[in-house]
Amino acid sequence: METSCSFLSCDHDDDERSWTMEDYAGAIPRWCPGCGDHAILAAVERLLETEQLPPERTVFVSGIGCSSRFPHYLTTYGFHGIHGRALPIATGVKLRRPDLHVFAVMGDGDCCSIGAGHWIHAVRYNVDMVALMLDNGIYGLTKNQTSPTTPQGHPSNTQPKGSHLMPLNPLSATLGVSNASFVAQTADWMPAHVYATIAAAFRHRGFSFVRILQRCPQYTDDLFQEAVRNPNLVEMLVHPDGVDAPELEKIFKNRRVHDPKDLDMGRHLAEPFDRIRLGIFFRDESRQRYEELRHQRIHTAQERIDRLNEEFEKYAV
Amino acid sequence: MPSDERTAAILAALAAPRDAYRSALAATLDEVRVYRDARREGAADRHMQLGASLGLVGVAHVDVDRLAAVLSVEAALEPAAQAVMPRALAVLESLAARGDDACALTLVPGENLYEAVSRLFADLGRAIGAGRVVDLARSGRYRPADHDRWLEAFPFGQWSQAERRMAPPVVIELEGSDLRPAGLAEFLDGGAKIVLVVHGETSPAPLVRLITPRTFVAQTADVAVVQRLAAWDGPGIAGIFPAGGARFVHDPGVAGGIGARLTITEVPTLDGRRRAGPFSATQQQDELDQLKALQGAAAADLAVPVAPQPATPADPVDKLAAWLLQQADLSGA
Amino acid sequence: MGSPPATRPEREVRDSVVIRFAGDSGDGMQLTGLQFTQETALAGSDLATFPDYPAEIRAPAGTTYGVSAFQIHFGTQDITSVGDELDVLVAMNPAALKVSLPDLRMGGSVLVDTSAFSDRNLQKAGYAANPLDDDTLAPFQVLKLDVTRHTLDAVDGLGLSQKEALRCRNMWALGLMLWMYGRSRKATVEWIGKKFAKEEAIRDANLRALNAGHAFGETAEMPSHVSGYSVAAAELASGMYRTVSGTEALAWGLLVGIKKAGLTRLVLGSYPITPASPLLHTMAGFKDYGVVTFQAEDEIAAVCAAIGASYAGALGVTSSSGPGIALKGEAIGLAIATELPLIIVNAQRAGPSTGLPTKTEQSDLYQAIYGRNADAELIVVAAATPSDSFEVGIEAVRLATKYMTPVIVLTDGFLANAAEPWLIPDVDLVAEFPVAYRTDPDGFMPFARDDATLARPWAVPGTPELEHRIGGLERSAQTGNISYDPDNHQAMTNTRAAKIARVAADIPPQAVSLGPDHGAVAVVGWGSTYGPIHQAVRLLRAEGHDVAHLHLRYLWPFPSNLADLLRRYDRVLVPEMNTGQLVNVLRAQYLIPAEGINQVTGKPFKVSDIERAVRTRLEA
Amino acid sequence: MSSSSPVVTKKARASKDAAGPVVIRVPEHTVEIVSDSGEGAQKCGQIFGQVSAKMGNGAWTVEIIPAEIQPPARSGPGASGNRIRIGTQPVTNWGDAANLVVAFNEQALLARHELEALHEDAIVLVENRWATHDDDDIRREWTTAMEVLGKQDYRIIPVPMEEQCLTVTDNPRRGKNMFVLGMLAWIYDRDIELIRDAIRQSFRKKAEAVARANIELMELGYRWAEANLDFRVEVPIEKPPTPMIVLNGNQALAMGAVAAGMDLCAMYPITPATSVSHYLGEIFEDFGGIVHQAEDEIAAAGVAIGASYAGKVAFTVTSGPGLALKTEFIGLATMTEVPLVVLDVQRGGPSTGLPTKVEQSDLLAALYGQPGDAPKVVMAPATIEECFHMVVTARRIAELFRCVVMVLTDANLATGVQPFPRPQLDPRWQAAPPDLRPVPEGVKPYDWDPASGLSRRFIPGQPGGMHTLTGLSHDEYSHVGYSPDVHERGCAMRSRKLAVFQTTLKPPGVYGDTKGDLLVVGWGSTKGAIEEAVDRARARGLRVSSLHLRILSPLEPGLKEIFSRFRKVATVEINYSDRLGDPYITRENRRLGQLAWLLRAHTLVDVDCWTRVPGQPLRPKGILEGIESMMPGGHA
Repeated sequence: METSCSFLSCDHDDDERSWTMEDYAGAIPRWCPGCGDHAILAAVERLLETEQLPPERTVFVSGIGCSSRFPHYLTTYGFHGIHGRALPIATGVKLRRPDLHVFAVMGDGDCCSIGAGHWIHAVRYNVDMVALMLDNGIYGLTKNQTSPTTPQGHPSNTQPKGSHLMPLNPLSATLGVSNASFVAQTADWMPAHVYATIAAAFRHRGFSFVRILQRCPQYTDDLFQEAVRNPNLVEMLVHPDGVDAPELEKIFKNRRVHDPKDLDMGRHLAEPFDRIRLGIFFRDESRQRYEELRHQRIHTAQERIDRLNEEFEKYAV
Repeated sequence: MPSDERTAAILAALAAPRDAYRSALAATLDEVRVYRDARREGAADRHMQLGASLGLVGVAHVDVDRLAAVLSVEAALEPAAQAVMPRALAVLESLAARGDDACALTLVPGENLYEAVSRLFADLGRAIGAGRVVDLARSGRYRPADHDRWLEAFPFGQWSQAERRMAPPVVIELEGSDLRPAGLAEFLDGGAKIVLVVHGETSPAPLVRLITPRTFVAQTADVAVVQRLAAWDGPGIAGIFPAGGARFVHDPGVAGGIGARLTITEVPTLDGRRRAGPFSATQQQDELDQLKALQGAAAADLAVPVAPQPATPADPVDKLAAWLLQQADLSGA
Repeated sequence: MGSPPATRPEREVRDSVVIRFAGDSGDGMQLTGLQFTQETALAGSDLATFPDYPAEIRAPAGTTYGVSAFQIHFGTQDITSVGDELDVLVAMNPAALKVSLPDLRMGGSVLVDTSAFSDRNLQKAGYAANPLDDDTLAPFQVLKLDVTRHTLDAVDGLGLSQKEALRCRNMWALGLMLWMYGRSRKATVEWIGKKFAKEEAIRDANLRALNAGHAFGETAEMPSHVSGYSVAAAELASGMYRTVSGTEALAWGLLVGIKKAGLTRLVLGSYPITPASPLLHTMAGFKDYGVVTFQAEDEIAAVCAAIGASYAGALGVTSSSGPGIALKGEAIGLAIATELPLIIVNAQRAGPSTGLPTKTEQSDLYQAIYGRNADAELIVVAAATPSDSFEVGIEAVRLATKYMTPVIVLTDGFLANAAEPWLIPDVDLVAEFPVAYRTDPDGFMPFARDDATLARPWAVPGTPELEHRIGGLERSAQTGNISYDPDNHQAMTNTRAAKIARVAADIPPQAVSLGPDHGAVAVVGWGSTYGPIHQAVRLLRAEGHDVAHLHLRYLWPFPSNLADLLRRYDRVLVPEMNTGQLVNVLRAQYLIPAEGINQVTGKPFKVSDIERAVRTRLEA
Repeated sequence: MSSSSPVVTKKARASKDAAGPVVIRVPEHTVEIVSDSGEGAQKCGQIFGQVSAKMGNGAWTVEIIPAEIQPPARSGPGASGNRIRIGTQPVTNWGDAANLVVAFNEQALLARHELEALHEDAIVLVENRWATHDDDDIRREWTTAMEVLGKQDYRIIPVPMEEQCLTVTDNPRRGKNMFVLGMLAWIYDRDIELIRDAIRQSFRKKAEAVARANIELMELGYRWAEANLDFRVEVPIEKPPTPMIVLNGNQALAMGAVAAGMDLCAMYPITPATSVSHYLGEIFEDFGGIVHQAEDEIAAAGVAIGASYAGKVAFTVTSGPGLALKTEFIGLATMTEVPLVVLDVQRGGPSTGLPTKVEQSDLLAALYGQPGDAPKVVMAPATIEECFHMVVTARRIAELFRCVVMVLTDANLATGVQPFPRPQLDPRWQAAPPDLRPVPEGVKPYDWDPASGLSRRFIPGQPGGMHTLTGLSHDEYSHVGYSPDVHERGCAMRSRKLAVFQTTLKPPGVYGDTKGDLLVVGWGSTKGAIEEAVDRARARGLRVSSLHLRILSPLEPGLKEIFSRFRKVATVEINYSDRLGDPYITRENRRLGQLAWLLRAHTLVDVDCWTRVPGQPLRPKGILEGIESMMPGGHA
């Protein structure tokens, strides 16, 4: 139930206000030139404008890393937290204030390494929020260390002879968690698709996990180079209930119909490392949402006193 | 007091949206109380309020006067604003004190449904009116002549979009002959939800004219439909009818087009041309025709091919076949 | 060393010089600085450096918060700080000029690239008017050179894009500076050759730019008032030197430590965090020396892996910075309870919370001593200088293995990155402290103790008949079995504390770094403030003030003579880059009215900051 | 129900009284009940303590808990049970030793004896079936134990508990505790109807027959005692003037959170803090509150911070190892100035340590455990009553000063039960709903008042207040700032709030004369035991007073002046300190009690300390010895 806290300071003039993309812009981004984060920020601003989200009722929570600077570059409420912990903070916000639109922005190290425990449980809690995982396959801010999604063999400062292990597959992992309700993937070099995907994520009621393949010009310049140059390496998952970016149809001809209701197929499609598939892998609005299960009615101070006095009776001398 | 046993079940099903309204009411009440306490006339009284708020350990260890000196003091209210605070509080307290039955109403036969719902919302809306009065008072814009009446009644028409989202659900018991729903469209906005418990004969599909893409509309004998109404995060109306008449549910919570949203389980035929209450036979036929038209639209919506390729069939064997076909990638062939 | 050109006036002789290279974070200033440092070290100067870079990988070009700088202080004798004021500022753009100009001494030199002073860049730097045109630079000697054009000219014909060509500006500037201070280009030429081995055009461009900059000074193109300088080699003890950063020295120290302990393996569990990551990077290259680096999934896993390695007979090391140490708190408690050797390196940064990741502070001392639940004692040591880090690394290994205890090594962001020349020590002269794993099953009890050290035996899994279990729950004093007995808990707590207390007798007594061992004022420091304190005390002593400098390596437990020593001074002043932590520990422990000199600007102390603060106290 | 039971009516008892048992009339008496874990001695003790308190006796109960769920049977470390000290006057601590002990086996009894838990002339009621047990080893153990115990001055009364229980149940292991409860009810003349109510309440979630069977066993014990024992104990009851309630410390914390109007508790299970959330879990939803059991300790802190940021002050509850994990988040709350209440129920350490045992060793971790300079408020309640009221204060202070408030209790308060005056609830204790009025033009998210460091908090939903909180160093606009003055200023503002709070504090009061030879300073749950020891010392003519601190950061003001009126100042704490005279320990390198350390740094007064870490609450007797050992020499 989308409610504000009280009848006080309730927007009396909600219908008369409107916002442009500029209204949502914050500080000038300090990401490197060529960083994929810029495009993602633009797509998010476009979403805010389209949905006309009141800036004061929109909250972006982030962890630590390059991508976690995100909230600073928007004029909404923001909480730039600590490494790996964006999701617990966001959960706390939404638990107490279901009326707020909550977004969590994380990097791959943030979400899949130090924050992995929270990630698994946030998927299970299925609190209504949009979780954007900006995956550049490297630790950028701390200057070039292997991340859980670094491709095997890619050298870094910590694994100079190349990453030892197969990378973690964030899509498969998320799809494997009980109560997952929305899992999608998009890529920063297709702004229209990024927009369409996060718009679908926003409209989904539940925890929407979006992995965004994101280029880092500094350390993983080559990671998506081939896919950027050759659209045929990318497979678009399409469906009337999926995401639609009609302007991309001509460029990305490699299209596959995938019904987001089909979890088994979604898992199957998410599995291979060597294929870049973009679109919605799974969506199910009927999953339990923690904040709704736990939402409590607010009582007046006097009601609480009366009730606590009843409780005292049980322990009275 | 609800006379119909169904009303109790309906009220129970509407607990969530009603709690939202009562939560807002409770929060408003406490916020106004704290606001008032923090701005008492006279430093001594204000310090007493601050001291009390610290609890007993706080009082034992904190010098409240020194603490008060550290904290910034918000300007006292002007006298008129000061004076209206207790009145606003009284309105909120009286609404909070009323039980959940406050949202239910039984129409006296012959009474105008539109006016009764109007009055009910205007009465419940006094919580909003009181909130607005407090807001105006504390920002120095309160004018008794313009705003005092909001404490007496605050009609739905004046509620903002955000306030309408917090509208309490209402349950009305009425005779079928009094069911003139057209005027109710005005209230179907924000989060407002109306449930009509109908006794006696009425026209076959009176609510069909209220169907719009974002409005939940149901005609049924089954009280359980109210749970779906309660779960919908928007406006809606449900009529609980005795036997006879059309049966349908239009649930905008279901994703997809009209075909997905609208489920029609019964479309009666008119047995002869006769009036039902105020409704002429022509009007009744018109309602049914509209329902059939929607049924047609729904069917057409579902028939539209959903994808360039056929949707994945549900049967496992077909699924496999379809998948194999896709893998074959015949697009170039 | 280059010889002075015949056409130029004699080179001016200087004792020491402070240069700062400042430019946009994409301008390669750190590389420039490092190369200059390298050449300077090879020329035999003593030196200290201070890299200062923005937290973002690449902040927007041309802005003041995107400025990256590298400062080097070099000279003929005993350089212990990075220098307060700049003698020379190389500013590659207006933002760099704006940020660094306040630090340039009156009459100092500033080199600017005139091409970079476009309207757009001026605006981004927040200049209303072009400082090259007004009297902003009047108090200084200004070298207005079109570095951009000179660079483009130099690399012309190599077929580089404009962007690639412009990236060589730093090499041009480096070439000029190397000329100005009579430094060789040899090492830089080699370095360029290696770095760009696979990209010939880029390699050639960098070489050409470097040489062109040098030639620019060599030929008569320089304004007549600018001459070269001569800074003689420092009178350093003979031996082989290399420049070393605190991180490298610590890494080598740990490595020598395990060799001296007779251990075959060092396992470093770590997780990326600024400014601690370089240790992980450095150690990652030591695979051949028995070092296993494990970049764990998070800070907690990193320390737990190190604890596991220690249990298995290796030396477990974990490295992080304040926020990461916060996460490791619970596991460090486990290492204390299980009494395993563990080294925790904390490269401190400014806090609280995420704070200032790339800036320096000493505010984790409390956390080191007290930052775990319950009475959880361990050893805390701090490195004072980059080369001191080497000895601290060895000492940490010695104490951790001898006393079977975690040791926290405090460094900081400044120390970790700063470099100085280091006389490569003869490791044969380092005493051995071999570890004896327990192998004898006769009378083995996992928590029976060595009489002298109170350390429990280190029994490594795989040793027959020594099967035993350890854990965080309180253990019976001998058997190690879980025990809730009140007397046992009291006894175990006593023993754990006594074990650490004994360390005080096993470490060198506190010495005085400079000045007499009694008198009016003792200035007591710890960690990376060594240089500025030392210089300040020297200056004050030169003026005849009765001041001494004491610098603590051992922060818990303290050396046994420390209280007596401190009481021999009338006043004790404690400069720290925090709001007063060591000073409180000294007050509580010894009840001496020590006073703090505190600064938390994220920057190292300047000599003058300390000098002024001490002088004020002297005059009060 | 069975109120018509013929045997246990008032009349029946009166006649028996007249007939013969000796009545021991005392102002206070201490009872211990010990059994194997799982035999229900704790339930028996809890009901006995509660009923005693409800009848109007002063009472203090302490749980005797093994750390494992199922330790081996008949083992000393497995002893589980309760100590209940009852008195005519209010009781403030668990006392020195038990006057009456009921033991379900002789090994548990022996363990208590070895821990000096028994008074030298204690009356001991012990299950006698072990004496004739089939197992030779057990019989031998019994004999050995009885030899040891027989050398003491105890009065040992063997009781055929199992044999008696078998007459009404086929599983005596589950019924003995009720039999014992009945015995105690007769010995102490407890109100039998209150006991029946308590049994019914205790089994309310089970079938009614269960409660009935337990009541039957209890009555059996009552009858047996009446028929077989030759003594009774009378601790006269003086009804307190005000209405009282009986709670343990964790219940009091939970109710305090309700009374403070807080509505979100995020936690992760950890002994001994968890029961706060158990109790809260039962009632919180009725008040509109949520108990969120997070996936780990770190997430619990994060959720609380998120909820606090978006509305009312939220709280998290934990114990030492959990606190260690929350450290980074506590730093974030400090830096972002998001108000947060952290309840730390301390236990024995380091590391996992002694999960169920008492210690006061997290003080410095709370104050200094974070990286960077992270000032926060730290408080510690001294009584169960204060557990309740302090949560109200903590929430309000957190809100007013936009800071982290840590409340340190311990396992002693957490599980102890004590009656205290029923709080007169005040609506003003409760948090107001978030105020979402638009932010006035030009007000910044950290509009620090330069004099006080205070600023107004913006909450999501407030138009015009959009900003991004960050754990990075930031300026008034919450913009990340790396310039030296920005960081210095932020540090100053966060620190200044604490200085300002200190100026609003009243100096603490002294218990006893305001000058003398020794001032004992304590904090937390030791108050009752310290004051009892001080009373005894004064009765012996020692010039001793005590002072108990509730607010430890910032320290309550005026300490230096108070200390100056005593020849010596020393703390009494349940944490570790080196003892002078131990090997290697000198005046200089001595590790001090944690509060002592703090007081020395702040006052430069040579504060001594007497501390112990037995994992148990301190006994007045022990503290008295400590006081005597610390008395400054020379004339008395």
